[in-house]
Amino acid sequence: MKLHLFALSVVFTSLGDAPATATPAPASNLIAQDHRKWDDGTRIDLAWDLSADDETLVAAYRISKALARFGDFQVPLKFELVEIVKAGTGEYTVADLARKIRLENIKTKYADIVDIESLEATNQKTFPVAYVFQIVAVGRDGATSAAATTPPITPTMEWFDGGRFWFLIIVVIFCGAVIFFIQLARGGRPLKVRKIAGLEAIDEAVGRATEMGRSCLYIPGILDMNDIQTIAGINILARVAKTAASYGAKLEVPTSRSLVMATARETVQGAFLAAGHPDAYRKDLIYYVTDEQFGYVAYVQGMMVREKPAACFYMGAFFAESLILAETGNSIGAIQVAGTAMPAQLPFFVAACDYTLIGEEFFAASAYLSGSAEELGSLKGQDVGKIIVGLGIIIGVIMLSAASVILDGSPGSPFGTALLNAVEYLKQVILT
Amino acid sequence: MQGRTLVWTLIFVIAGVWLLLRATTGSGMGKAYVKRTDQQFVNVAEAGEAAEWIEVHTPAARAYDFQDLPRYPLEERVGWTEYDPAPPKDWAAAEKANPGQQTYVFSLWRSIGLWLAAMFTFGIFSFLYRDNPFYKISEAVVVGVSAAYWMVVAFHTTLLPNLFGKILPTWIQSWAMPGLKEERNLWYLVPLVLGVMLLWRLMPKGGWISRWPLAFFIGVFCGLRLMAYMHGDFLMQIRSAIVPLGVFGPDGFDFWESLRSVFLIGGLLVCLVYFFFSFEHKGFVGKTAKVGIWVLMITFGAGFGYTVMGRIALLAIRLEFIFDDWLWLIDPTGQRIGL
Amino acid sequence: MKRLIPLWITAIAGIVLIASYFVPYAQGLGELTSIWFDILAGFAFILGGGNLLKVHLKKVSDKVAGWGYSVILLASFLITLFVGLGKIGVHPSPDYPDNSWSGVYNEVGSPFWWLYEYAFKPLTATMFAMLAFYIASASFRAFRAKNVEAVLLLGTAFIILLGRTFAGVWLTSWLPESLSGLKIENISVYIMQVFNTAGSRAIIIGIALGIASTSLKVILGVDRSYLGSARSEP
Amino acid sequence: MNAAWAWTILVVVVGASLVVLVTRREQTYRALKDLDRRWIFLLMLLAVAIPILGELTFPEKPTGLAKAVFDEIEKLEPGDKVLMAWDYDPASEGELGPMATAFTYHCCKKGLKMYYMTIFSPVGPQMIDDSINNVLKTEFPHYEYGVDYVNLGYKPGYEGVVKVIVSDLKELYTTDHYGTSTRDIPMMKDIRNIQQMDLIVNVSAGYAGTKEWVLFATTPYPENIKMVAGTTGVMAPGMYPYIPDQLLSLLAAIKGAAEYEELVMSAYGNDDLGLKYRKGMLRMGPQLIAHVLIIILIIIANIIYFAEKRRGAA
Repeated sequence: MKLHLFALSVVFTSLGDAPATATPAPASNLIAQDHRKWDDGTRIDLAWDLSADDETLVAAYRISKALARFGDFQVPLKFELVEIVKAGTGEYTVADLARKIRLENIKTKYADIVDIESLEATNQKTFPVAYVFQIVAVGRDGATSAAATTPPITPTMEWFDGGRFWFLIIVVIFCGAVIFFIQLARGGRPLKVRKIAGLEAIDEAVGRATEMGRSCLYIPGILDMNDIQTIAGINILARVAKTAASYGAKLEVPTSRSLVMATARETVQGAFLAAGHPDAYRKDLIYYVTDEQFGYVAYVQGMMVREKPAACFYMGAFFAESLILAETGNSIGAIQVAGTAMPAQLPFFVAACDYTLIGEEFFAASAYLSGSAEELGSLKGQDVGKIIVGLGIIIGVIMLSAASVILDGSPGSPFGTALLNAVEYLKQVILT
Repeated sequence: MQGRTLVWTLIFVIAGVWLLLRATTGSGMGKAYVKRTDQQFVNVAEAGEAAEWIEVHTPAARAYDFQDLPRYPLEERVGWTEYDPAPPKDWAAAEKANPGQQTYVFSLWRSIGLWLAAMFTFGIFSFLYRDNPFYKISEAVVVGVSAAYWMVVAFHTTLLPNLFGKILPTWIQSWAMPGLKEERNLWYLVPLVLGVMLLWRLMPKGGWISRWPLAFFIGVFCGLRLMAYMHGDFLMQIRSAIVPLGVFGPDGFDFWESLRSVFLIGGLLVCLVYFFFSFEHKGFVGKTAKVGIWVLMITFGAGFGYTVMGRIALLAIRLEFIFDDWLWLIDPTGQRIGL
Repeated sequence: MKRLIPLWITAIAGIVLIASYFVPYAQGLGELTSIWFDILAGFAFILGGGNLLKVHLKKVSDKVAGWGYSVILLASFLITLFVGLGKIGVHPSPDYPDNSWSGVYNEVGSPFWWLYEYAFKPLTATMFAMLAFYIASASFRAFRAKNVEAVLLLGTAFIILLGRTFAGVWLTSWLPESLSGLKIENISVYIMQVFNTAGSRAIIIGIALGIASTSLKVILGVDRSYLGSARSEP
Repeated sequence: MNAAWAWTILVVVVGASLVVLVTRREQTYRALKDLDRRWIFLLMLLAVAIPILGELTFPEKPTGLAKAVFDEIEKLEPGDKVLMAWDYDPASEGELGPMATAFTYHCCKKGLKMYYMTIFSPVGPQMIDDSINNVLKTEFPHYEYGVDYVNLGYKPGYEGVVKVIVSDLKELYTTDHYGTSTRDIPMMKDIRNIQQMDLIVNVSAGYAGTKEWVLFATTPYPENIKMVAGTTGVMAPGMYPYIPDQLLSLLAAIKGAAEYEELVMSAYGNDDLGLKYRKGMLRMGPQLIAHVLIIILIIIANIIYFAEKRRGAA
C-alpha cells in the first residue's frame, strides 16, 4: 500500500512541473495466463518484456486490472490498481481474483455498470468472470508510458490445491503412522507406553465415592460437540461410567449444551450396558443446565456444595470456570481429576486439582483407560508426529545457525546463501 | 449460632438504614435517567410505488413539505418514542436550563433494574460466605434467564436467517426480516432434515435415528479440526520455532540473543520429550522429561501470574458498579457533575 | 446395524472434509457444514429446554426441598423466552417502520434488553468476578515450595505478579542501566517470551497431535463411545 | 474517600497485622495453619475496594509490546481501513473495555475507517455500541455512520465466519447490525473481503477470538492480513508463540491497556478528557494492592509450610 502511495504521489508531482517530461517506452508482449501452479482459481500470471527505457527512465511498472465480462456480457472497463513493481521486474502474479460471481453479488456490487435485467433474463445463478490487465511504465519523473493491455482471461480452478502439496505429504505421513501402529496392534504386537500419573486415580476416586456413599460428578467441558475436546471428554466419560456402573456408584453429568447431553446419554447408557448393569442407568442424572458459561457454573458450584460429590472429573474444554469448579471441589474435599487442552486453564487445574492431564495426555487418556491395544497404537503414531517436529526444528536450526555463522564470517559466501535459501524453502514452502 | 444470627441481623439493619439515608438525602443514589426522542415516519413514495419512509427530524426530510396534510395525511404516519440511557449529568444540565423539561426524564423501570442488579451482585458474592437463599435465588434466575437468552439468540440469529431465510426467503422477508435479500438455497433442507432426525428421539419409537445427525457432525468436525490444527498449529509452530542459535547483530556475535534462542529451542525440545509416550520416564529420557516438566511449570506459573491480573480487574469493575453506578460514592468518569 | 450405519456416516463425512481441504472446488464445504451445525444446535435447544422444563416441573410437582427456587427458575426462563421470541416492546427498524417485526430483538429499552442488562449481565459478570477470591485462596493453599516443580511454579508466578505492576518496577528501579536486563519488568517479559513461549509451543504442538489422532480414531471407528458402544468391537 | 484516607486505612491494616504477628507468634501460627479461606476472601475484598474508593493510581511505563501495537496503528494513513473485531462480552468488559475504548479513540484520531464486527458472542454488538456511544458519538460527533464507521454486528459460526469473510465479506454480511443492507452503506461499497483491510484490531476474551483470527485469517494470508490484538490476561501467554509472525503484537490484559492508554494519551490526549481514557490506569490501583496481597499470602503460606516441617521434624 505504501508503494502505491509513492507511485501516485510521483504521478501527481509530475503534473505539477510545467516542462514536458520524457515519457518512457511502454512494456511490450504482455501475456496473461492462468497461474502455473495448481491453485484454487484466484490467480493469473502476467509476464512482459521490459520497456526499452527500463534501465534509464523507468522507475516502476503499474499493474492494473479491470472486469471485462460477466459470462457473455461486456462490462465497461474500469481499471483499478493492483500493485506497483520496481523497474526491472518482468513478471507478476495477480492474486485474489474471482473465477465466478453470483448474480446476487453482481447486483450488490456492479449494478451501476451492467444491465441486471439481461443478466437475470439468462436465469443463470452465477457467471464466469473475465479480466483484462494493463501495464504502464512509470518514469522516474512521473511520466507514464502508453499502456500494454491483455485480452480478457478467466482464472481456472484445478482439482488440487498445489500450494498444499507438502502439507498433504506431512498429513499422509502422520495419519499413515497412526493407522500403521493401530494395524500393528490389531495384529497382536504388544506396544509399550509409559504410565500417566492420574489415570489410576480415576478408578480409585470412583471407588472411594462408592464407599462414602456419595456421588461422582463428571463435567465434559462447556463447548459443544463440534469441539474435539468434548468428544475426547465423552470418550473418557464412557470409561468412567463403566467403572461407576460396576461399583454401583451414582454418576451425575450436568451439561451446558443440549447436544452434549444427548450424546452423553447414549454413551453412559452404552457403558452401563457393557458393564452388565443396563437397569442401573438413570438418564435423568444426565441433564442440560444452560448454554451460558457462568449460569452453568453458578448452578454446578451450588450443586457441589449441596450434594458434596466425593469425586469430581473435569474432562473437556474449559475456560474461566476451571478455577471456580476446582476451588469449590477442593473446599468440599473431593478427589479431583482434570484433563483439558486449554493451555490457559492448565495452571489452575494443576494448582487446585489432585491430578491433571496436560494437553496431549488428555487425548491419550481414553486410549490408556480403554486398555485396547489398537487405541494405544495411535499414541505411537503421535510420537512419530513429535519426531517429525523434532527433526524439522533441529535440521532447520542447524542449517540456519550454520548459515548465519558462515555469512557473518564471509558475507555473500555461496554456501552460506545456499543454506539460507534451503531454510527459506523449508519455512516458506514446505511448512506452509 | 444464636450470636451469629444476631450479628447478621444487626449488619443487615445498619446497612438498610444507611442505604435509606443515602437514597433519600442529598443527590440520592441508584437513579437511572433516559433521553426521550420522538420518531415520526412518513411514506414519501408515489402511489403504487414501494414504500419509502423518511423520519421527519432527519436532514433528508427537509426535501418534503410535511405540512401538506392532504399529500401526507397524519393518520398514515408511523411513530414512537425511544428512550436511550443518559448520564445523570445530562439530566441535571437540562433541568438547570429549563426546569420541568421532558427530554431527559427519570426512568423508574431502569432504576428498579439498577437496584435489582446490585441485589443480584450481592446475592452471588454471598456464596463466598456460605450457600444461602439469596444465592439460590440468584442462581435460579441466572440459569433461567440465560438458558432462554441463548435460545432466543439462536432463533433470531441462526434459525430465522440461516434456515428459514434460506429455504423460504420471500416468506421470511415478508414478515420477519424485510432487510433480507437472499435467494432460495435448497441445500439448507439438509440441516432441516438432520434437525428433525435429532428430535425424533422424543418419539416413542425409532429414537436410534437421532444418532445419524450426531454421527454426521462428529465426522465433519473431526475432519475439519484434524486439518485446521495440523496446518494452523502443528506446521506453524515448527516454522516459527526455527531460529538461528547464534545471533549476529551489527556488532558481531550477540551473546544474550543467542542464549535466548538456545533456551527457546532447548525448552521446546525437552517439553516434547516429556510428552513422548513410547518411553518410560527413566534414565536419560527421565532426566530430560524432568527438565521438560520444569519448563512447563514455569509456563504455568507465568499463566497463573498473568491471569491474576485479569481476574482482579473483573472484581474491580463489579465494585465500580456498586460504588459508582449504584451507590454514587465515586465518580471517576464524571457522570454526575452538577447533580 | 443400528450402530454400523452411523459409523459409516462419520467415516464418510470425515474423509470428505479432509479431502475437501485439498480440493479447491470443495474448500467452501467447511463453512457450509459449520453453518449447518449451528442450525442443528438451534434444533437441539428444544431437547435442552424441554429437559430443563421437565426437571424443574417435576421438582415443583414433587414438592422436593427447595422447589420454590425451581418456580423462580421456570418463571424467569419462560418470561425471557416469551419477550425474546415475540420481540415484545421492540420498535420497528427505521427502514421499515410499518413492519412491527423488523426491529432488532435486543433493542435498547425493550423488556428483553432489560432482562439482559439488569439480570443476565450483572449475574454472569459477578460470577466471573468471584474468580478474584478463588485465585487468592488458591495461591494461599497451592503455592507451597514442596518440590522443584512447585518452587518454579510459584517463583514464576511471583515474578510475573510483581513485574506486571508498578511495585515491581519500583522495587528494582535502583538497578543501573547496564543491568537493566535484571529489572523485574524486563525479567517478566523475558520469561514470557522465552520459557513461556517454549512451554506453550510444546503444549500447542502436543494438542494438535492429540486432536489429529483423536479425530482420526473417531473417523476410523476405532473410538466409537460417542455412539454408546463402550469400546471398539473387533 | 480520598487517596490519603485509602493509604491510612491500608497502612493501619498492614501495621496492625504486623504487630499481631510479632507479639503473638504462637497464636497467629495456629490461627493461620488452618485458616478459614473466608478471611482471605475478606482481605481480597478490602484490597480491591479501598483503592477504588480512594481512586489510587500509579504511573505507567509502556513496555515493548504495547509500543509495537501503538506503532502499528501510527503507521496507518488517514482513510486506511481497520477491522475492529470486538470479540468480548460484558463478563470480560472489566478487563477489555479500557483497551477497546483506547483503540477506538486512537483510530479516530488517526482518521481511519472503522469496520466493527464480533464473532465471540451475540452480546458482542452491545460492546461495539458502547465504543460507538462513549467515544465516537461524544468525542468525534462529525464522524458519520456508514461513512467513517460501521457496526456489522454478530454472526454465529465462530471461525466459520472468519473463513468466509477472508474471501467474501458480503456472503455473510448482507446487512449491518441494524438491518441496513450493506449495499446501501457507502463505506461497504467496494469492500469484497477483509484482505482489503489495512489492519485488524482484535479485542478478544476467548473462543472465538484472537486464536481463530490467527489460524484462519493471518495464517493463510500472511502478506495481505496484518493484525494486532488485545486479550485477557488468561489468553495472553497462549498468544506469545504467534508473535510476531502471525500476530504483530499484543496488549496483555489491563496492564497492557494501561500502557497503551499512556501512549495514546501522551500523543493525543488533553486534560479536559479527565480519566475517561485512563480506566486502565485507574484499575491498576486495585491491581497493585491485590497483587501485593497475593504475594504476601504466598509468602505466609510458605513460612507456615516450613514451620510445620520443622515442628514435624522436631
